[in-house]
Amino acid sequence: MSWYALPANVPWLTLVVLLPLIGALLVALTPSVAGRVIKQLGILTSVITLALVLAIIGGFQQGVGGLHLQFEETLQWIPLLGISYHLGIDGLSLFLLGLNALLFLIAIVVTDSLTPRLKEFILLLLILEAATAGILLALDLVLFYVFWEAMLVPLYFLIGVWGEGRRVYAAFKFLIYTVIGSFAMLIAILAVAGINFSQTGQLSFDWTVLVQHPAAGVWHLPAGLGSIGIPQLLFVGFALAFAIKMPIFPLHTWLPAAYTSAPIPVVIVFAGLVSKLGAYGFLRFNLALFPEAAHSLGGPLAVLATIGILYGAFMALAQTDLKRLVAYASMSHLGFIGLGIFAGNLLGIEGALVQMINHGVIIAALFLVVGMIERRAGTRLRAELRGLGATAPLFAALFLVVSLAALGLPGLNGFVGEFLIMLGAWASFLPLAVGAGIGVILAAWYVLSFYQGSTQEAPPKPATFPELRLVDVGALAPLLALMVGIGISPAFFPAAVDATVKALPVILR
Amino acid sequence: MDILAPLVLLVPLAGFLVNALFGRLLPRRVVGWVGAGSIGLAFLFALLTLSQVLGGQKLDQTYFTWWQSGDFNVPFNLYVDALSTLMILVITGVGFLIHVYSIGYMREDSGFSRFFAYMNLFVFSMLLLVLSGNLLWLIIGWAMVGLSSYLLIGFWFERRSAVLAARKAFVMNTIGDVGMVFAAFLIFLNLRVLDFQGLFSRVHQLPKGGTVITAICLLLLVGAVAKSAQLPLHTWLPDAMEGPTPVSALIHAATMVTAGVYLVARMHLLYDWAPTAAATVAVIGGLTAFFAATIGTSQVDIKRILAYSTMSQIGYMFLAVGIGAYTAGMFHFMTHAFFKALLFLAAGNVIHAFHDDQDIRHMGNLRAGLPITFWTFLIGTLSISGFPLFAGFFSKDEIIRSALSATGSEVWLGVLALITAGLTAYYMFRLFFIAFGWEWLAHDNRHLHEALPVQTVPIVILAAGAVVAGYIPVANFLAPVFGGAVEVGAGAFIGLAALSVLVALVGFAVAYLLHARRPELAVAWRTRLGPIHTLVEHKYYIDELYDRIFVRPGLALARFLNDVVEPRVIDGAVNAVATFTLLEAREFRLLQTGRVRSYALVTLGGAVGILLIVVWYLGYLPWKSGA
Amino acid sequence: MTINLSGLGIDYGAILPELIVVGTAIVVLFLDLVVPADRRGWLAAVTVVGLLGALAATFPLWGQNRSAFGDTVVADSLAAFFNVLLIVISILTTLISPRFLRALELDFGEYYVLLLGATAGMMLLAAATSLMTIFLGIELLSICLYVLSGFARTALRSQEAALKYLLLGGFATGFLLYGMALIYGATGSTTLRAIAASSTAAASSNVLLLVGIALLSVGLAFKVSAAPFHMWTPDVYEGAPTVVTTFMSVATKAAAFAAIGRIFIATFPSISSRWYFPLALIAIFSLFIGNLVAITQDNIKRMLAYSGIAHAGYILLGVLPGTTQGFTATLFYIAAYAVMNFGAFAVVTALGAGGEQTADLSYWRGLFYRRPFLATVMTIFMLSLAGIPPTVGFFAKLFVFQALVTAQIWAPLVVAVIMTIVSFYYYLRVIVVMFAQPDGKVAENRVGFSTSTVLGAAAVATVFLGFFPSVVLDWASHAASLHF
Amino acid sequence: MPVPAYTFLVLSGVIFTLGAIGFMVRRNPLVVFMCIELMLNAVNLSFATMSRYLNSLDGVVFAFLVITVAAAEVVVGIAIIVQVYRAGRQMDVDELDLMKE
Amino acid sequence: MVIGFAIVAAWELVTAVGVVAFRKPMYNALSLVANMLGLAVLFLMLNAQFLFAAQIIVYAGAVMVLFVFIIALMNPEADISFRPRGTEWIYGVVFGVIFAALLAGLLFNRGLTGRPGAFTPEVIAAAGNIQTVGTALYTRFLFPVEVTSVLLLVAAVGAVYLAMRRIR
Repeated sequence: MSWYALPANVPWLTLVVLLPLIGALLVALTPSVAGRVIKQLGILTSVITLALVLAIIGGFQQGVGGLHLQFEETLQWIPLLGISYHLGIDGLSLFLLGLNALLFLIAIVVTDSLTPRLKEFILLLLILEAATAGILLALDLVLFYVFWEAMLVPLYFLIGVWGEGRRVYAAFKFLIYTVIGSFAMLIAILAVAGINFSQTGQLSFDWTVLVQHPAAGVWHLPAGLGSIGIPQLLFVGFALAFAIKMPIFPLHTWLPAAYTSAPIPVVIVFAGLVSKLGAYGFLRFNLALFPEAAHSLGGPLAVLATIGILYGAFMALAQTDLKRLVAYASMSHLGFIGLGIFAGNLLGIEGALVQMINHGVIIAALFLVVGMIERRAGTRLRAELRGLGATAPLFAALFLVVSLAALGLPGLNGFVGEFLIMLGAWASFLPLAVGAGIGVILAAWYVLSFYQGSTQEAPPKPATFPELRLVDVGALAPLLALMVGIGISPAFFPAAVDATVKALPVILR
Repeated sequence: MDILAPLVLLVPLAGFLVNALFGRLLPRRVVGWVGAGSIGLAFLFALLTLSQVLGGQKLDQTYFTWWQSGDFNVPFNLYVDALSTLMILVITGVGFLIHVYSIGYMREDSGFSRFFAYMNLFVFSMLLLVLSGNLLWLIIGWAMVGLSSYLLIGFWFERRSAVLAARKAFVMNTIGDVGMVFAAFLIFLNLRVLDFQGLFSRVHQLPKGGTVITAICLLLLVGAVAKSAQLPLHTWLPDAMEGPTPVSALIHAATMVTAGVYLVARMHLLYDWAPTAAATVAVIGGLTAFFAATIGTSQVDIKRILAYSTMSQIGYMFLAVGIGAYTAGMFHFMTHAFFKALLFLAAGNVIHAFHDDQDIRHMGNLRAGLPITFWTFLIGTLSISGFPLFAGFFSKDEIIRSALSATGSEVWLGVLALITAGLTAYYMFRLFFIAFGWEWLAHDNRHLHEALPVQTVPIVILAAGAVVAGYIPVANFLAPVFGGAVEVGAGAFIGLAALSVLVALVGFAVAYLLHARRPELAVAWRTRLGPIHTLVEHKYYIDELYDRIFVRPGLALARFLNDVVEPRVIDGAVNAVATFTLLEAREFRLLQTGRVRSYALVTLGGAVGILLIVVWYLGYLPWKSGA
Repeated sequence: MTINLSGLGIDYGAILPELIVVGTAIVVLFLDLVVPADRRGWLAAVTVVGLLGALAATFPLWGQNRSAFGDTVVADSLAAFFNVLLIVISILTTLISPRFLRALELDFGEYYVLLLGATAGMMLLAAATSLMTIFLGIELLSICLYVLSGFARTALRSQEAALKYLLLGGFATGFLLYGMALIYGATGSTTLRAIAASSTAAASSNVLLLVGIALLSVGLAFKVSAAPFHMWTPDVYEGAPTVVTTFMSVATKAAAFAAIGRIFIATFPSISSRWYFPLALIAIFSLFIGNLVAITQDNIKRMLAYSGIAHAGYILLGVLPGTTQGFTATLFYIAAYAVMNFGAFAVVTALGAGGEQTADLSYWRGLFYRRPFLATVMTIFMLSLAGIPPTVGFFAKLFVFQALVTAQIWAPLVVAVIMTIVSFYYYLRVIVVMFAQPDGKVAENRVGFSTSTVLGAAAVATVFLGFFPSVVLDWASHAASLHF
Repeated sequence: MPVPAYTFLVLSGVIFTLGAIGFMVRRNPLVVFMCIELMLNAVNLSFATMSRYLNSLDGVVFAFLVITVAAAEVVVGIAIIVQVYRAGRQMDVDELDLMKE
Repeated sequence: MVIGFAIVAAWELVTAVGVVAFRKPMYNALSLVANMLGLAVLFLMLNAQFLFAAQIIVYAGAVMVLFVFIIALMNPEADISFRPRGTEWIYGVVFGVIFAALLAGLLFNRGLTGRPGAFTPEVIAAAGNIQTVGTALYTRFLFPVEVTSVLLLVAAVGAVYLAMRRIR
């Protein structure tokens, strides 16, 4: 299914990565006094990028080629080591790319023009967009790693410089966590290529090549400590990186700190997109490159994911700071995504895929709402917030829709993913599905106490909570549209994704 | 008809959209008539549907695909048969009347348009629920009625009690939703279908009474129980009375709460296939009926009394569908819709008249003040108490009869139902005598205002329904769905009728004695019953129980995780590593004394070390070299 | 008696670059007598011109294999690679020197003479193929650096650094020579070619040879400041005039590693099983000490000194496999390290004209708001040193790690990875400090044109090579193919 | 009967170590420097021995180079020491700890 | 021969200890001179007359004289700082002994494995020692010798720079 075919001789995907960088360059050349111009430049860039990505999504064709990769671009990069510049897009990355473009647009739109050093801020955001897009498009493991690490730097600065509270601590904690995972992955990447080299005599870091010969072998520990399957070992290497990024319990403690201290535009991207990249990595690399390892280790990871669902939910119940609350809610939802991935069957994986988009949309909206509350009410503490809906019914209404999507109300998008994921989980690990079900109930609990606690009951003082501005509505509108649209008719999603997921060499349970 | 069914759905949706988006801009009059009119229109379409169904048509039409991957194929399809037709008729019909009533009832309220938006949303969701042709969309409708109920319970969101009641209702319904979702999983994983046609055709592939089908039915039951406020998930319904009275009439009496009954009836093929589960339904129903009735006898809030009576009546319906008397269950659903809506609306008038005071002990002199309300309420009371020739009489009798005539263990349920009938008569007349006052014989010069015609007219219509609904041949109408109704001999009919009437009269008599004739006796009995009375009065302390078992431990666990586990255990481990590294670093740093001689010493030490390695290579050391 | 000069391999073409550098040194020495004190900038200019000449003379040597003067030196790709590297470093150093020296009132002609002398020594070391020339190369560069470290004659720290460097250097030279003597005794020759010929697999149990190699590696490890022979490094780096530190921190390491490559990989491949373990230990030690202690430093020069120790460890890792691939990684790493570390120290130099306290981290607080350019480039260098893409530092580590993985050398790899994570702490700390809100305004001297050009060039190179590492990698792989 | 080579080598080794020990025991920079010279002398002894017993000239030449270089180093070294002394510091290497840790 | 070696070796050890152990720097210097002279004798035994000459002229002659002058110039009085401070010196001695033991143990009774060259004493005697070495210096080892010259130059420059009192 595709509505039209894009001309083949244009490097579309490179453009996707390049456009934000060009925008960043322009921003860099603009004098920092011209704050308005800078912000408009940023918006313009991300709008063009979004348009381009939408064009690509429209031109994406179902079921082409062995792995269903499209718009592929391959160039020699470091021939000596078989490292190449290889971009491509398929069902796994297609809609995440769209989410990427959308969220960055929103993030820049909601950026306050009075932000100190706006220029650097926008600059870093655009660079970050390029990096994340690269992560989604890279098909060469080293190239992927480069983007993966390149993403760190802007995030680090955006939190460490523009953050609030213990921002340096938060940024640094996040960085160290991520780096630990990254290096585990780096070693695994090198080892994968090395093993492939010894097996096929071809030194290549190309995903499309490696995916065809899954690594095999056993590593005998010294002194008769038994032996470990090498695929399992490599799997863990990759898993560590992605599990930290997602994050999967118990590797999550960087998350509340980072989300809480990151400024709203950043946290929108951070929670909405970056966490999804971890899940994406699991699908793209762990499941595709090490099928049987994924099969043997999927269970424990699924358990961790479920623990994460419940843990996040309970933590969310206990929070007093809205931002922290949403942070843990996000963790709980990501548990669902993880559960779907490790359920290791078609529905689970597709559910996880659609849930990535949903979670991106929902969590971004939630943080937007938190931002609005904070800007208007001047506080984020639940104890001090009540009755905002009295003077801002529109805000309350939009907030309500967001909350309902967040608690997975059937008919909105959150339900689609959770239904499929739990169905997949039920087929693979029944008890975990039940645990997830409990998570859903808890979600209803904490989301409602979040929503009602802030918007309802009689306002403490004569209510002064101003109604939404146009820009706020504009920022929320696309997200709400997606919530309803995906909720009512998500059929387009499997139509685009099905073939890719089926093509992955995953051992289905 | 494949156009008609969607129309029935879309009109209320349109009404909702109009009122939700532009309600604040439109004049109240328009808002009201858009809200009520859309439902009326839907009712007309429903009537057209009825005509076609009577013509023997059925519908199972797919409109678009919801999800399609592998053999997981979920369409959006509508399914219309006699059952759903009956449902949509009641929903739109009663719903229309209640909407009209609301125009008058809510006229003062600031959230007028919001109210009608919510109401239309509810009607749309309810119609979606009953028209959906597959389980997934049924679940969607199921959750959306829950949502609209939540919205309407919390309609006056500046009241803390309303907010809490709404949250409670939503969370408990979510439990039910999860149960249904799990049921859907089991169905799909075992039968690979979710749409009703396929489901009903494949059900028999499963072993009869096997674990799977039983599990499916029980999980469905969880949903039904939660939605219909049956034991043990009933505690939300009384609190739900925080909502405006029309809401209580429409959602928490006439329609939504009976969705559980509809579900079981809709899935009757499955329940027939899982006797154990069916029995469970019956037991829950019977118990709830009795249990709620007992509570009803001790309450003083008019709406709460009605709420418990609703629970109890729905208990009857569950009992019916549980023992396989689906027709009887749906019949009672219909009659109940009429007289319970009637009772609530009338109660609404009373409450208004007493300026939102709901305590029946403060009421009185209603015959003079609110004659229409008075008489209609009396009709409703008679109907629900099952006095002969009133609607409730027929439907309730049919249930009791089928319960008693049922072979096997359900008989005691029949007896229980009979007793409950007496209790019903008692608490309803207790309400009537206390609230509407026996002293209408004496003189009470409180000055009360009868409600506007826009409110009274619907009540009168409903009263008519409460009388005549009993004569509608629902059994024959539903025959194509459930098979022919069981023919019972006249003798049995008369006998049972007499018995139940007798029971009802006893109830009436007791009520008359205690609350009309000699109230002091009531006081005496209350003291005599002491503990039992307090137990019943406090609804058997179930709310407190749940609070102790679930809510508080949950929050405690959350706080424990947040205050201890996260900072001390998980994060603590991480920080420990960091601290350790720093300490090590400091140690090494001290090596750098700044004195040349120590530097040379270290260098020489290194040299010695390397020489030792050489010695090791050459095998001069006790342990052998690797190389 | 007649002396037959043929067959002595007298080939001045092979050592032309070295000759030009030395010649320039002499020219500068005499110019210093005539150039007036306020025109010493000219000396820098002459130095640069001479170095450029040497650079030009280097290119013909690329791809050749001319061993000259009785196998004591060779002109091959490796030598050319290092010549280019060293000469470029030297040029850059010369460019950032005048302003710094003038600020500290140190602009004497001898500075350039000694700088050129050191450069010549390093180039010689990189081209040396005989124990004698290796020894002489090391001594030549060392003596120059001794004096340069103490070039600030009135600064106590500078003098102290010089003395420490001198004494410890002599101490290490003793070990180096002793090792050479034993190797000579074991093989009967001083040219690497002959040594390689006589050190076959059988030599792996030759005591004299092994002891010789052991002591030799002590001397070399001292020069590359690898633990536990690193003790001099922090003090000398801190005490020496920053511009000198800049030069020696990168150049000395590079040259010494050239010698290490020639000795271990080219000369003793047959007994690699013998030298692998000690070198691995040294590498691991360096990684540990360097990275850990760097965490605790508040003086940027000391911090960079320890980081230099750590990087010596990384570079040494590339030598461990003993393969061409490994040595390629080493060469790439050396080049990368040269660029980024030079840049980092150059920033310190640019600030350092302000005096001692400028090296203290507290002085760097909020630098971004006072000196955005310096802060930005410093950020790039720090990120590169930490090994975050897209910078050259990342690929340097990547290539080394890959060499280790291919050779299945796990233990050092694991240590390297863990310590790299540790290293993020202190590199990013600098960045954080620079971006923190400034406390109070600090008077600044402007950065000169040449300095900022050099810094800009280094930064650009750091990032450019982060995108296109192949440029250097291909040269490195060509230069790394050593054999006798 | 000729003296075997290793006796010379051992002798040089011992002298070398004595020099090293001196380096670590003495605090007067001049004496420390002398100890270095002692070490170099020991090395020279080995070179000469090798060259004699291997019948090759490399050793002698190497030793000659060492002597020359040592001389150069002494010149620079003494200059530096004098400089330090001039700067007003004691003749004690332990006092030179402005920079540490 | 052996006796001669033994005597000289003993002399060497004693003087070496003297270098380390005498309190007065002057004595250290003198014992170093003595040590160097002894070394020269050993060179003679090893048939390296050229080295013998160089050793006496360069070392014992030039270098040590320099040392003596400087000592005399700077602190004639006793080296107050003989008592080693701290505990390093103990470890130093210990490590030194271990090092020496290892070296001695490893070298003891080892033959030189290197391939003997052509310059047997007879050959050298035929051409004359100095001539042979000289020829070698300026033919085979031409390049190292040239480098040495550069080194000396640079050293001179450095030393002059450090030593001269020049104020800008």
